[in-house]
Amino acid sequence: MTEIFLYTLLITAMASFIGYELISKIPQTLHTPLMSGSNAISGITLIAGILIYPNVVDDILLKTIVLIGVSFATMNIVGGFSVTGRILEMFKKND
Amino acid sequence: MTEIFLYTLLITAMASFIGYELISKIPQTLHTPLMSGSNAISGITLIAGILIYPNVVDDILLKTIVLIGVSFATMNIVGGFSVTGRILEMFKKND
Amino acid sequence: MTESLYLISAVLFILALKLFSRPSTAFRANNLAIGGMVLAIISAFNLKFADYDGVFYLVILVSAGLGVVVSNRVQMTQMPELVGIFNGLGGGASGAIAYVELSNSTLVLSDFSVAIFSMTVGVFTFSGSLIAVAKLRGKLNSFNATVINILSGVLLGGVIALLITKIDYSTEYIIILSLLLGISRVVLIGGADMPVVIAFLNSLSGIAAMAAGFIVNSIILIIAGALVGASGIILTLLMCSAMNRTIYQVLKGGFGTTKINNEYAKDPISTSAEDIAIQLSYAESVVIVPGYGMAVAQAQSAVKELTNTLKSKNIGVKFAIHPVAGRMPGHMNVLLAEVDIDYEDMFTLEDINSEFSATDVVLVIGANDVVNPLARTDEDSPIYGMPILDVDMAKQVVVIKRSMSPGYAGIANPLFIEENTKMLFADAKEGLENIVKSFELV
Amino acid sequence: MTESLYLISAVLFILALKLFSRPSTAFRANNLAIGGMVLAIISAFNLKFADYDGVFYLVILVSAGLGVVVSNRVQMTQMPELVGIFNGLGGGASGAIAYVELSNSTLVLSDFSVAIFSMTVGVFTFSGSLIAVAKLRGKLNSFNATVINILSGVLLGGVIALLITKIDYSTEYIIILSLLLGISRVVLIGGADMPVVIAFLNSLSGIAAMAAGFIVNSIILIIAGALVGASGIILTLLMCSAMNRTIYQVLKGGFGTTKINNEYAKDPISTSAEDIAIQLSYAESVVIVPGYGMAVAQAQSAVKELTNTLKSKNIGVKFAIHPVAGRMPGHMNVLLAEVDIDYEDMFTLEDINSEFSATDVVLVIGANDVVNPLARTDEDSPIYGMPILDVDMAKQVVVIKRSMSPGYAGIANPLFIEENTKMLFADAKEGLENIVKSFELV
Ligand SMILES: NC(=O)c1ccc[n+]([C@@H]2O[C@H](COP(=O)([O-])OP(=O)(O)OC[C@H]3O[C@@H](n4cnc5c(N)ncnc54)[C@H](OP(=O)(O)O)[C@@H]3O)[C@@H](O)[C@H]2O)c1
Ligand SMILES: NC(=O)c1ccc[n+]([C@@H]2O[C@H](COP(=O)([O-])OP(=O)(O)OC[C@H]3O[C@@H](n4cnc5c(N)ncnc54)[C@H](OP(=O)(O)O)[C@@H]3O)[C@@H](O)[C@H]2O)c1
Repeated sequence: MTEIFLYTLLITAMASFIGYELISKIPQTLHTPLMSGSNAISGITLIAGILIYPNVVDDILLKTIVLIGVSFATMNIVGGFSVTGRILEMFKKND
Repeated sequence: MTEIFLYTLLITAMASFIGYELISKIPQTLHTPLMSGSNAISGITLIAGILIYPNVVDDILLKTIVLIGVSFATMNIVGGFSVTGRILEMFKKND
Repeated sequence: MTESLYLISAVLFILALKLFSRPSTAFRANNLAIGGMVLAIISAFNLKFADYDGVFYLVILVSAGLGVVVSNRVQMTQMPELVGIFNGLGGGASGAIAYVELSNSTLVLSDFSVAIFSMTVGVFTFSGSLIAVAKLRGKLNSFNATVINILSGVLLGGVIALLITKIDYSTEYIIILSLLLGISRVVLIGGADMPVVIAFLNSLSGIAAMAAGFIVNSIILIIAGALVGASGIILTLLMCSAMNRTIYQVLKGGFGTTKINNEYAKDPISTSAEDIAIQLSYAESVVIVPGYGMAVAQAQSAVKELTNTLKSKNIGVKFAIHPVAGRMPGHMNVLLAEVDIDYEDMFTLEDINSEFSATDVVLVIGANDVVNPLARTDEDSPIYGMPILDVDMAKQVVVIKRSMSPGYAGIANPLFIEENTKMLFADAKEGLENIVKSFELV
Repeated sequence: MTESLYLISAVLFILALKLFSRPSTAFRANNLAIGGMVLAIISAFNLKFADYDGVFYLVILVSAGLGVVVSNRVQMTQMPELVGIFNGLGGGASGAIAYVELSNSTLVLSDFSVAIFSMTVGVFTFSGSLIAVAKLRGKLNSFNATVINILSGVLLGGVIALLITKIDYSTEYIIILSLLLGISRVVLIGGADMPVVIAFLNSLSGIAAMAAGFIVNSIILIIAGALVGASGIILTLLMCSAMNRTIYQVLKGGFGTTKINNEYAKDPISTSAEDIAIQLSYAESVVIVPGYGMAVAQAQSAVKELTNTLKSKNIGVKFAIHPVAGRMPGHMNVLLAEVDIDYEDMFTLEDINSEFSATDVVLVIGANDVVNPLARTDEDSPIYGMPILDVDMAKQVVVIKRSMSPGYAGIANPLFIEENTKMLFADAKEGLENIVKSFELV
């Protein structure tokens, strides 16, 4: 096990813990936007698509598949954040 | 900046954040043992002493200084945890 | 240098979750998360924008445009479906990326297994989510549970067998099997359990992204994936505990399919919109309990009108919101917020249950299971033990729904035939509008 | 392999902090932290136990023994001093290790600066803590503020100048200057602000450990250091806000030294132990407010006896604990827990303040500033704005202290001359014992 792998494990554990702690504190009122917002974050796979795309441009099949992934992830991110924003705007008005 | 250094920074930030979140939730009743307990943890410098001791055994001055550090840290750790345990025992009795 | 932007990105995601804890700061939280995402994307390009061809940018642009259009068109009552669809897309993306990584022959074995894992989970999430959406829309019925259970077992066995015997060319098989597995698993679960399924799949899509992060060696994918994974799991467990069922019971499926004797011992007292208006005008405190029926009838504006009318007459109005009222957690809150009802007037089960006995009139709008007293009294009831809103403790109860038919759990609700309960049989929206109209005449 | 044990160690430390949030699980939390520490130590040895000579193990053994002995002998009232001493040791350890690292010529510049930082902070913590302890014990008075402020400025300037001009052999100078700096800084601060100072120095000792972690490249040092750093900062800020002062105001020093006109407009009503016993026996609800005087008089057992007596007569007893009552946060809670008073009977300021108006008798035992109504009413008072326990709202107040002399803030307390207040001038322990005795006669 390399040091970097151990650090990665540690970061994973800490991130899960932080997620658990913070999300437990979010009130019921905000659970719908929480769901749509965290959903948007899961589109982060786009990053993986960006990272591997340059390696596959010569293989038309793989390229297409990466593009499908990129497209899905982008819709997920943009649509998710945008609808979350729409919802939260409603809650903001009340202030 | 190497990757490992960046990871270290990230871990530092996450640990500070976790510390802040968790400690904010500790009730006033337990602030005294919290102080003595976290104090004990700060004796963790003992680890640094253990790590560098083998490199300095030939230099009597440096060796002595490390030993002083090790001694201080050990007292801090053992004494701190032990008095914290004593205090918390009192709170446990109440259950 | 740009590559290290992901550090800031991670911090932004975490801060976003922290600020999400209050309605007043949640909008800012969303913007922070967007900032984190943008930074992560920039960090991934690492200034090598020229390595990408026009098609790539075109795909991103068109997909982003599609995302914006869909998210702006969708009605708030359709949020469960929308989240389900986006979730499927997220899973599908992880599946696709993992597939491509698998074709990279230089993978070491540990990365190889992580990629297989990511692909399986991603594809499973994809197909499962789409079925969940179809079910939410009421386009599918539950199949025979046993047959499909056996089928899923066989499929799962097949995946494992392929994994063990023939690693090299089995990726396509695994994809197909994962797809089938997602379909067959979710198809078994009753329509109204879909929110739990979607939250669970959301968690899985986070985990798939996390796994993808291990393969392409990107810490920000891992962190974001872990955060989403935690979020999904918490929401799943929360819904389960609000229904007093275990996650296993929900995902096993078959709930709501058993037939129960649902005959009522006597007839309910039915009432008219005019009578309700009179009854309400004599009340000092009113609690409104919205349920799935309010969403179906799109009655939230009518609720707002009634609230305004009551408040103008100095009648106190509060909203009691059960954690699983409607079809996703927080569903009712969003619908009410949409029509500008203050979130300070919305109360959770724990906060309001002790107040019902001091309430003059409780108005139940298209809610059913969440106010069913059998959950407290009948040990044989499928919902026994589920925490409910104790509206039957109030002085008077008025229920607006179209018929005596049961809610999702498929069981009769003795609240409807209690002495202090009156029923208004109507579509929620029409019924409320009629009540408001009657007020003008009172 | 053993080297990777620190992963588990980090998880244990974090879990320990999480479990520390409830009195019932805090004992287990301490054991988890001990486990984490042991694992970290094993992980550091990395099975190379033979690389260490007898002296090394002997030092560890003897120091550990000393730690056990001291911690078992110390009285609970001396906890502030003990924490101060241990804190100084922790800082000293970091300072020593950093010094040794600095003599390692292969250090790169960034590590070199981190080592300088760790050494400065560690040594500063060491000397500052020892002064803080001396002050807590009342062995030092505040010096002339201006002179020492100038001196510290010169010292700080010296450190910086040495750092810039002559890096190679300046470490010893830096140590001396850091020592002086710690002394001169802390000496300026009033005795009762020492808890804030100690919490602040605790945070610093964590930060020094963290810095040491960056030098020896040990992630567990960094994590543990960060946790301690956060803990110290939170406690510091908490004490400051409970006193309505900023951390800057506290650390600047000089508080409590200005002379204020402390004459009382009239004489207090003094009472006797017998009268208090009678008064208490007619009460239905009693709230006890402990303060620093209870610790000084070691009166906690007497408090317990009185509580038992009252409870045996079906009189309700609660404890109202101000966040900065006594000489460290949670000080009163520990003393009361020591004599088996249930922590469920201890209430915080926010929880109890609304109850005083419905309380028959409030018994103030050696507390002063934390019940001074001037904090609410007198804008010119040094404690104006500090949240206090509103005991003056209660029907009757009884105060036990030895004289009319002021508390730490050095200001008169008009509570003592209010109409519904009676004073028992006595040592807290004796006074309480007399009250209990009188009860037997009532
Ligand atoms: N929210 C979540 O996160 C979640 C998650 C998992 C499961 N669930 C389940 O979903 C259910 C939620 O409870 P609930 O009380 O909100 O809903 P419910 O028990 O499903 O009942 C909804 C009621 O609304 C009425 N309705 C439907 N359309 C209407 C219309 N146009 N106008 C007026 N009334 C209408 C229906 O009666 P009529 O047909 O007679 O009108 C029905 O009885 C629970 O069983 C819960 O376990 C929720
Ligand atoms: N706890 C913390 O964390 C913390 C931190 C920073 C600052 N402080 C400061 O410490 C003070 C704490 O307030 P406090 O009300 O607990 O204490 P206080 O205001 O300092 O008053 C203590 C009182 O106890 C009396 N006393 C002393 N020895 C006694 C004995 N043997 N028997 C009976 N009475 C005795 C003294 O009066 P006599 O001499 O007349 O008996 C004195 O007025 C506040 O000013 C606070 O700002 C506390």
